[in-house]
Amino acid sequence: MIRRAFVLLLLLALGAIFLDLLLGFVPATELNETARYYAERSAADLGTANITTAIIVTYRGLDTLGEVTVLFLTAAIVGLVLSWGRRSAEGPQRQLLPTGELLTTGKNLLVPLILLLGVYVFVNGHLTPGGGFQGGAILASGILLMLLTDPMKRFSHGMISAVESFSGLVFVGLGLLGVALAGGFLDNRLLPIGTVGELFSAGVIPIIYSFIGLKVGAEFSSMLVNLSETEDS
Amino acid sequence: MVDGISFIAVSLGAAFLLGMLRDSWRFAAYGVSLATLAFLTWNAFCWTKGFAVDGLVPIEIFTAGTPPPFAVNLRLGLTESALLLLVHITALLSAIYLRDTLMQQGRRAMSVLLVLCMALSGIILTRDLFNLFVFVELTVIASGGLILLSQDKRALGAGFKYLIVSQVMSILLLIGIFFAYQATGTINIDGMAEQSALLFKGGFLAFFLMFMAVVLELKPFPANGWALDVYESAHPAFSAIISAAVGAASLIALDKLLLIAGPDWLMLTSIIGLITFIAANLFGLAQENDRRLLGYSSVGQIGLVMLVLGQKDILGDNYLFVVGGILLAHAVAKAGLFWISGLVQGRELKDWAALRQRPLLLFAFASFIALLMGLPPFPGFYAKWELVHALAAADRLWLLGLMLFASLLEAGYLFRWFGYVIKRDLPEQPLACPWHKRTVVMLALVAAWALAYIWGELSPHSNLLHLLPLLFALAFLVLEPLPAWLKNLLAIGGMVVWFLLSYPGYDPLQLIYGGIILIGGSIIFLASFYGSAQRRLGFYPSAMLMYAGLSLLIVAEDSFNFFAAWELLTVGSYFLILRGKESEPHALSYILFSLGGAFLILAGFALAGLGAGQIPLARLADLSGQTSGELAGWVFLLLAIGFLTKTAAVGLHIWLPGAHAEAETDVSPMVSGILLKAGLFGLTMLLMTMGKQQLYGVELTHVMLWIGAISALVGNLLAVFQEDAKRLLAYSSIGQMGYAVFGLAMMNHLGWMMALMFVINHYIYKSMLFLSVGGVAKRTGTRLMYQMGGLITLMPLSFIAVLIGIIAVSGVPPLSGFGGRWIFYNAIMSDEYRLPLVIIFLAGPIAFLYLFRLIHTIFLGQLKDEHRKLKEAPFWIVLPQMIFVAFLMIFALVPGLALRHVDVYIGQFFAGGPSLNWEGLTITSQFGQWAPIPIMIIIGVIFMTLFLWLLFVNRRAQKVKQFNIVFAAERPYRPETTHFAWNFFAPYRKALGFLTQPLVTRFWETLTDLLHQLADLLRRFYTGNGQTYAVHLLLFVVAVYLLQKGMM
Amino acid sequence: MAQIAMATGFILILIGLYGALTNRNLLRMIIGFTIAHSGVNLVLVAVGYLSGRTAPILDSAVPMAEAAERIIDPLPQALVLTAIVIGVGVTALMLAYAYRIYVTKGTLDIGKCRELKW
Amino acid sequence: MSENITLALSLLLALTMIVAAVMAVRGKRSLPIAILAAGLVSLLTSVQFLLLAAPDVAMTEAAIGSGLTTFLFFFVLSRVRGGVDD
Amino acid sequence: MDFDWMKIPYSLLTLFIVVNYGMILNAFIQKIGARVGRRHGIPIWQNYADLIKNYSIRSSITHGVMFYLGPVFRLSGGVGLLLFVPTIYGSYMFSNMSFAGDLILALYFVFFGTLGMALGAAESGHPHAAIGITRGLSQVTAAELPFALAVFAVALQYQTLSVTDIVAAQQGSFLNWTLFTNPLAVTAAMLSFLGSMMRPPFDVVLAPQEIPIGPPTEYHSSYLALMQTNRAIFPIAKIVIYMNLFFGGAASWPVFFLKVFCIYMISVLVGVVFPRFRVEQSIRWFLIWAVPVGILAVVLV
Repeated sequence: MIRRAFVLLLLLALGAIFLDLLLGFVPATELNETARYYAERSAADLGTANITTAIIVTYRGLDTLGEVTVLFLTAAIVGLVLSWGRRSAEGPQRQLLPTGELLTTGKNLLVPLILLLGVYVFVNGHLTPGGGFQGGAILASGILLMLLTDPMKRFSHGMISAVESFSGLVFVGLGLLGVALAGGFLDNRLLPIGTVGELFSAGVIPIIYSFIGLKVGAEFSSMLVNLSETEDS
Repeated sequence: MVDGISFIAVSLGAAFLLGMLRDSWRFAAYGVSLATLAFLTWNAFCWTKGFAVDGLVPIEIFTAGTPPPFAVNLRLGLTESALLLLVHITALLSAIYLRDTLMQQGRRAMSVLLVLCMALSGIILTRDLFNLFVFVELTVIASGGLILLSQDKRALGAGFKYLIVSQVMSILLLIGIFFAYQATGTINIDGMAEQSALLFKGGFLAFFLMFMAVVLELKPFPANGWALDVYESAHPAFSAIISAAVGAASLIALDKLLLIAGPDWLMLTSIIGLITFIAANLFGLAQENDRRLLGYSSVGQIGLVMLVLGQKDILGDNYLFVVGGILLAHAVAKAGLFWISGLVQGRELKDWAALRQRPLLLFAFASFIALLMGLPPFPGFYAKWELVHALAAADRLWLLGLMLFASLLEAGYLFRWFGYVIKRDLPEQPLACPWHKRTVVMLALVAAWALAYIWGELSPHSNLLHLLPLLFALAFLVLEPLPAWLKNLLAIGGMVVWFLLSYPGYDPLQLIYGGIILIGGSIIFLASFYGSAQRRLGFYPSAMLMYAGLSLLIVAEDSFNFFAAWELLTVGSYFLILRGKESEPHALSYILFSLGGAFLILAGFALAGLGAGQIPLARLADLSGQTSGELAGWVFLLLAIGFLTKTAAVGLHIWLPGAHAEAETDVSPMVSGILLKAGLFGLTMLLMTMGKQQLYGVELTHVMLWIGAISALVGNLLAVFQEDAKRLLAYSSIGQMGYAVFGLAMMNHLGWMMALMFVINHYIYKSMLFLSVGGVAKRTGTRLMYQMGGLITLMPLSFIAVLIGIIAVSGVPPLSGFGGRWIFYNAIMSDEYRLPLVIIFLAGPIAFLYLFRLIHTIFLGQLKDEHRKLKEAPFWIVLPQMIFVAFLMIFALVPGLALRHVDVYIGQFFAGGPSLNWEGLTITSQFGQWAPIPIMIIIGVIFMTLFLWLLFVNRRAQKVKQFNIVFAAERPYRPETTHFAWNFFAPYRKALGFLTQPLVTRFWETLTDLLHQLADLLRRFYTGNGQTYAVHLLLFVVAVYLLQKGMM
Repeated sequence: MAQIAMATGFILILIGLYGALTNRNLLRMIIGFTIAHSGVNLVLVAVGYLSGRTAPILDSAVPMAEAAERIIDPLPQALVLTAIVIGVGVTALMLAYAYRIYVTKGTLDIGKCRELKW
Repeated sequence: MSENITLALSLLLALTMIVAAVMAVRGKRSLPIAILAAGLVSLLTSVQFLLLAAPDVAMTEAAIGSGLTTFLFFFVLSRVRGGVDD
Repeated sequence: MDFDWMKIPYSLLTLFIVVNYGMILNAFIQKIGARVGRRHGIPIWQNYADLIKNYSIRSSITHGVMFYLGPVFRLSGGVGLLLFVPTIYGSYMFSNMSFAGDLILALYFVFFGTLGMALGAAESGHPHAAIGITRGLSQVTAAELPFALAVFAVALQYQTLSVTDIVAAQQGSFLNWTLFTNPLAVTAAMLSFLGSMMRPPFDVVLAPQEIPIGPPTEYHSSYLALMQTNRAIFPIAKIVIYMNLFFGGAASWPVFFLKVFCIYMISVLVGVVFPRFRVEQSIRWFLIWAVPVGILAVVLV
């Protein structure tokens, strides 16, 4: 109890710091220099309609590379951790309830749709809200649905892993091509930037974002699959 | 040399590539990982070389073809490339080290390792705040993954604790970054630095949060419990990476933030670093688990670097040199130690004794400890030198003092550990020593020495590794496989040759010290021929290191070389002392006192530097003229205490008895007869340059007089009550040094002559006595005097040496000790301080007591039954004694031989004062005269006449056993009962024993006990609960917030 | 508007941290952190918000030429996106840890992971 | 949407979120409910993002933050049934 | 350096005079002691008889080299001490070997005999000898201190360490004696003198009244004879130093005899009156009474 009170007290102090921040916060009324640059130049320079995407994939592509790597890493570690669980079996196997007819049918109908949606989201990342991450997550939720309906289903780890790694390699490779052929690492102007608003525009951004989508999807799937398989140990 | 982006792209690409491989192709995966790391290491090396040697200018790497601040940019300069090299080389070696684990865990583990490298490279290279955040998070996650590699199940808990706190950190960091962005309109580090006024107008808190997050990444006290748990439980190869590479990367992150912060935040950084440094080292004292200890040490070292980062404003051009020196030394040493810890099976410090099975590993261990401690010739030494000088010049003395104090704490546990390794029993489990792991450790060792060389080259002072004596000493490491007699011969030859080469350059004073050190040292080495059938591993490098330090000390002309030599001789003698059978605790207290003294000397030089990196020693003389106030007095005080530690002045003496007594037979004379002179030389140098100094109106030489006098008394008095022969001699040294200090402190010509007389005399007779007592102890197997007795007939030569020795020590004419006393009286005649003399007078006759005891209880009285078959001490131990006897005789007859020139030399410093006249056979002063040769002749004639007369009247005397006595009219039946030897001076103890109460010992013991208990108590604060750690972290944030609010 | 979101965000952070620091169950601690993360993200987005402007996507409503006057700051959004993904990564890692701890120790009580201390 | 409605909505969201968050962290409720409450907080956050004109973030938070994370929780929860000792 | 060989016979002459004087004086003093105790006491020539007896005794044994050397050391110490100090002021004949050194030489040479004796006695293997030595040495360290202080005070006073110069400075009138110019130093020195004369109350070292005890326990025959010779010389030699330093020295033999006798008598008188101290008592006594006086003497010079 003392501990709770103490934590509470500390958090109140932290809250005071936050309050300080909050009260000192003056919302900007104009875009600052950086934001203005993005607003004015990204479409022209990179050919993206979704400025956020331009920032994510190109201007701050290195962040995104890191971000993808975080997922890659997490997936690898989760795989690593859970693979031991598989090796050292413990406890009796639990009997699984059979899944209902409705769910199975629903799944059969829904999964392709979901996957399609995911692909759509990341292919159009440079035009509309959403992109590789969101699309990837949607892809993964398709896989999730499959897992839920058929827990005994085996996914090919090699396959997921290959997709994941291949996408990653493409990402890095395109980035390096940027060094060689364009203005620097992850410069999107390897390809013509085309017309703003078209699907095939914005240089390599759609390509990169698609691979990001694939990669993210594969990574989440890998995590989910790994987690689900531990059960059958 | 490949583009800088490769550090990120290549390792990442390789990590992704590993994912494409089949899980079973482990060799291929391992090969890819190693190749990647090797390639990047090579690349980093090329860049480093390019920047350092070829003078490349730092390059900017733009991504996305857009200039900053709109896109992320990277910068690669010397610092970055050096750190990249560090990161990759650590990772590469750890990967080699982890071969089996990685092969077992498969490609995923390898890719985690590669990603960690990439993340660290990112932290190092990036110039963008948010990018920094991303890489920091990557590091956290990758570390979290690698912690799992440990076989230790406890690592799970540790890793989770790590994740908890990094969550809190990332929350702080994110909020900070965004508000900072909002305040400045940029997220680029350099951009924000330009806008820092804007930032601090409204965004103080924003910066504060970022700052805290990065600082927390550096494991500051008290928010570092998790780090210790991680260090303790993670795989050692991984701990090596965290300690070396992650630590370095986090430091550069902090450095980048400080670029934004401006000067106001520097001091705060230093304070946090300082507190961490102190606390970690304090807690280390109570630690018995090796990896946790290494953890404490890591935390402490990083704290030290943080402290240095905060001193950026005063370090100027030396900033990188200092930070780099400390950081790289820490990284290499810590990585090396962690790697070694993977070879050692047991987890307690004393299990490391297993290292003794592998001398090379032992050497590596010693090097790493020295590297951590910043002993010469390692980079930390140069770096600390500059740092301390800068701190002193900027008048940040409290920082300086606390830092040195904490370093001493660190020395406490590191050297205790080293003592365990050398002295404790071999553990049952042998070393697990596959070749690839050993190679990794050896590479770290090579790196350590390479760094030593590089830093020496970079140093504005001289490179210690160019010094011939030091190299000669180090050469003995290579010569270790040779038989001992050959090494001994080489050592003697080297010292004699060095003396012959250098003595033309010596002034008379140096000649005396140089003669004692080099020629005297070689004579003592004669004793080392005994038992030279074994190889005596470690003996020659240590001894030669000490001699190298000594011989460099006397020729040092500037403060830097002087101090370096001082440290060398300290370290060398420590290793020597540690060789004794029971010497572990004593060697520890020796090194602690010595280092404490050395730190004071360092501080003194730094204060005297007045901003200069080093000063010629002669410049000390101008100090009182140049500065106002008490500065000169303080410099004097610090240096004097430092030197007095070495001469074991009372209060600082408790290390000496054990250290000298427990040392090996031929080592005792070295450390007593020769090493103590280093302190006297220092004092001579100090007094010669600075002369009399006052502090708050107190005449410091006057204080020194008192110290000398009391040392003489206490040393002699304590010697009286010893039962252990070597301890007795050791205490006697304290007394003798007291005399010498007294003589120097008199600050007149004759006082100095007396001190020099003592220098020579003490060398001769103490070496001789230690050798003979050592020889006796070798034969009897004990050093307790009451267990001996009656050895005169069995060991006549040793007896003669002791007899001559004690006559000389006690100052009875006709031997040379009397000369010392005579000069002493002449000296005090012209001195105005009389009270301390009383004490010296009291001390004089007391010497008699212990000397008599020495000769009586060992050689006279009843022979013990079990000693009936003893032989004379070994030839090689007796031989130098006989040489010393001859020396004593010669010196007694013609003291002028050694002293005349130095008399003239000293005369320059005390112009107009009384001096001695050496004409003819009589030495005259203004007060009296002394004719050594006639005295000898007269006494000899009287003595011989009487002796012959007695022989004549007693010509029929019958030799009977000593046991044939009439013991109060009863026939004693066992020799033991008739040898009165134990508690010999009981009445004296009754009368004056109260003076020998171990007050000083008790003081130091209480102090160390208190420190230990404090450490033991306070470390309980690390409860092991991850949530508590997070609470500590918040507490820390709030506390620093309040502190900074208060400061600004 | 932005202030409300920001205040909410801060409160969520505090609530989340409270949960993380007082619950002994590992899963509940992780839940606490996810809530804190949501709070952080909210704060961050609120920082970049400009009242009365639209999302940084160019379309017929927001032509390129007027973009600078019409859209809100896109950078925080991009960054938050990254932050969210990273947050999930860390959460997943923590969950994996929790699972391992459960498997090895048979408990999810953080108070039981105290073999390492002092 | 007019300014006021947005504001009101935002306030309402805020309140709901805080309530949900408190529900999630108070130890009394069962774990699934706590997880769901956390997911709810995340979901409501994404709505808030929409109001703050950040559709990309909103999508991400909804899909990843509230969706996938919640599933991850449930996966793990189902594996550690025995360890849930509240 | 040219050595005046005549110094040798001159010195021997001094020695001869002093030995005889010492023998008689010792006997005389023993007699006084006896008379005070209402005993008859020894005849005045008793010491000669003892000496001759001991030198000629035949049943001598030895316990080893050091045993042999002990008495030699002892007597060398006494003789040397005597010879290193000028006996008669202003007389070249009786200035002995004092060219070899000054006051300090004499001061330290005192220990030569002590040390040798201690060594020899220790070699005898008798525990009582060793006990005697510990007592003697313990006591001497405390007893010597006031003397050293007094000597130092005197040396400071006259700014010289030469015995001759010190005596010279005291010539003229007896008021020039150190006794009157520096009474503190003399007091300290005389207190110390009591302790060094091996007479009561400081005679526990030898403890002559008991059965064999003390350093010479195992000595007999010619060894003992040597020591007896020393016992005649040594006190006188010591007193000569006191006399020279504090009592104006002696310009002629009669003055010498008189002064030595008087000084000796001081210790005798005290000894007759006081009972024996234990060693630790005597040490404390010196430290409490004699040393402060000596310190004062040094400080006030």
